[in-house]
Amino acid sequence: MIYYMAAAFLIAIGIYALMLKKNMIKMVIGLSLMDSGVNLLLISLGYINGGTAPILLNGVKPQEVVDPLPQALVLTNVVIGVSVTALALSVIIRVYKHYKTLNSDKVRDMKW
Amino acid sequence: MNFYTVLEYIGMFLVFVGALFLFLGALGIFRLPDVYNRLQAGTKATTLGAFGAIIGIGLMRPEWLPKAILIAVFILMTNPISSHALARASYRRGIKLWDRSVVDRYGPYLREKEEKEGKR
Amino acid sequence: MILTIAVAILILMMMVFAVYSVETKDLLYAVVGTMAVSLIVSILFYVLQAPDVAMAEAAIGAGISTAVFVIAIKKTERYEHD
Amino acid sequence: MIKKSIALILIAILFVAIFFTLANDLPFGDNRTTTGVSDKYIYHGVNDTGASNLVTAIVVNYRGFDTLGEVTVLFVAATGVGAVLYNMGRPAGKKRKKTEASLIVRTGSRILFPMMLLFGAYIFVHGHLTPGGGFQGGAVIATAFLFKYVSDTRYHIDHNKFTATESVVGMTFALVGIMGLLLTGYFLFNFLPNGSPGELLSAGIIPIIYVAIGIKVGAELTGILDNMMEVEQ
Repeated sequence: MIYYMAAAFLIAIGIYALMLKKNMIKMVIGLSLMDSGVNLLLISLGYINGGTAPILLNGVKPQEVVDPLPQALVLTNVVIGVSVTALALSVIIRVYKHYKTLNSDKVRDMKW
Repeated sequence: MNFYTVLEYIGMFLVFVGALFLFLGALGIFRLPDVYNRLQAGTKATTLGAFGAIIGIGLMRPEWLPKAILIAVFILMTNPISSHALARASYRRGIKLWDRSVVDRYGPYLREKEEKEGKR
Repeated sequence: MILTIAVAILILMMMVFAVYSVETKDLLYAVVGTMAVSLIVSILFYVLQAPDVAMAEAAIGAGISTAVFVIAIKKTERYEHD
Repeated sequence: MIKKSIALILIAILFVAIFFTLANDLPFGDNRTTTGVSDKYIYHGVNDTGASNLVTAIVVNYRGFDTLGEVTVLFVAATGVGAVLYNMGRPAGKKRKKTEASLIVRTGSRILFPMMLLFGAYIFVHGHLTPGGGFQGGAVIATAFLFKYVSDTRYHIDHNKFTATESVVGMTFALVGIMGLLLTGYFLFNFLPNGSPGELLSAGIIPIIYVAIGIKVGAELTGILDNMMEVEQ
């Protein structure tokens, strides 16, 4: 239960950073925190009481392992998350080179 | 009392010593005055603490001993390098020593080197 | 029981780090706070019996992601202005 | 100020909604009540695939096509970083920073770099037996290259060799899939014998694909870091 609270808190604070912060790197930090929160939420959904890790070696029975499907999905998400972060940050570097500011309100010419 | 029990007790003792040193390292980070002293506490004490804990667990489970020794050697190699790099970077960044420090050997060397490079 | 208390302390620390990393004006400190959140989340994954994801989060979320952020801050500017 | 308080209220409502919906509908740590697809993976995974790590079995065998797509996404992201930062780089052969790393760090990097590469290789070769696999091992390899970059200011990766490695490894993944299509009729179907679970040479095509994924992820993350580091200030 406490894990749900942690995950919901991380998602909420990520959305807070995305909504209220003007600095673009701060926005990406919020996105990264939200990513961690969603991962934690998915993993804690797959947990069962008294379960063991889903590695069937050394006499671990299939009845007592935790759900491996969310873990596989989250493993994918972690790697995608860092590549998305890197892409966003390189776009920010490019924008900074052009406008000399990180404030998203001052990047005004970004229209058609 | 067979051999493995003795090994287990030795391992428990080592884990206890390691935990004690880790605690002392954490205490040092709170109590010491400046960056360099804190690095000393955070690296020397922590290296010995982690070393003791890992070797102790390796002795408690003898089938994990080779892996434990490998991890310990790795920690013994990486930890001093990282602390050295941190101290050097923070000195070059211009973080001051504690005002009651006794000796500063790196500053005169650095100034001499800069003068030599400036002349060239 | 001890595990629950330890997890509660870890989650409390994680919340403090998350709030700090969103609210501080120095972006480098914010990135270090994010790294701390990532590491604690990785410990929570291990407690939740997901060692694969814990390894991935510790290596990628706390290692490479932090490096990417630090490089981006070095190429731009360090302090957040209002 | 009004904007901030409205946002805070909205976020508090969101937090409460997420938390109580979860706590009501999906109690934490409940025993498995649904007989979904997870049960098939758990009860038949070892017999079907031969891998004792079920996460590996799902990632590489059952959902191998997803993983192919994911590696493609990673490739597109790395290419995107290179494209966005194009013509912002500095000419090769120059130093990146003014101050060089000290002798201790350089010597340490020379000793530790092969060890880190070996550790990454160990992680992805043993992906079907122990925790770990291609993504984690690739991340460790990228960390090793990052360490090399930080310690040696003149170090540059050879882009041609990296691109060649990446292409060969990606083609290996696709070729294993096409061989499965030719031999059995299904893309990425396991056409090798399963062997006995728990041994290094078991689990059919899983070790081949995981080695390919590990090298590819390592090369791509290194490429991202390289592209971002070479940009001038």
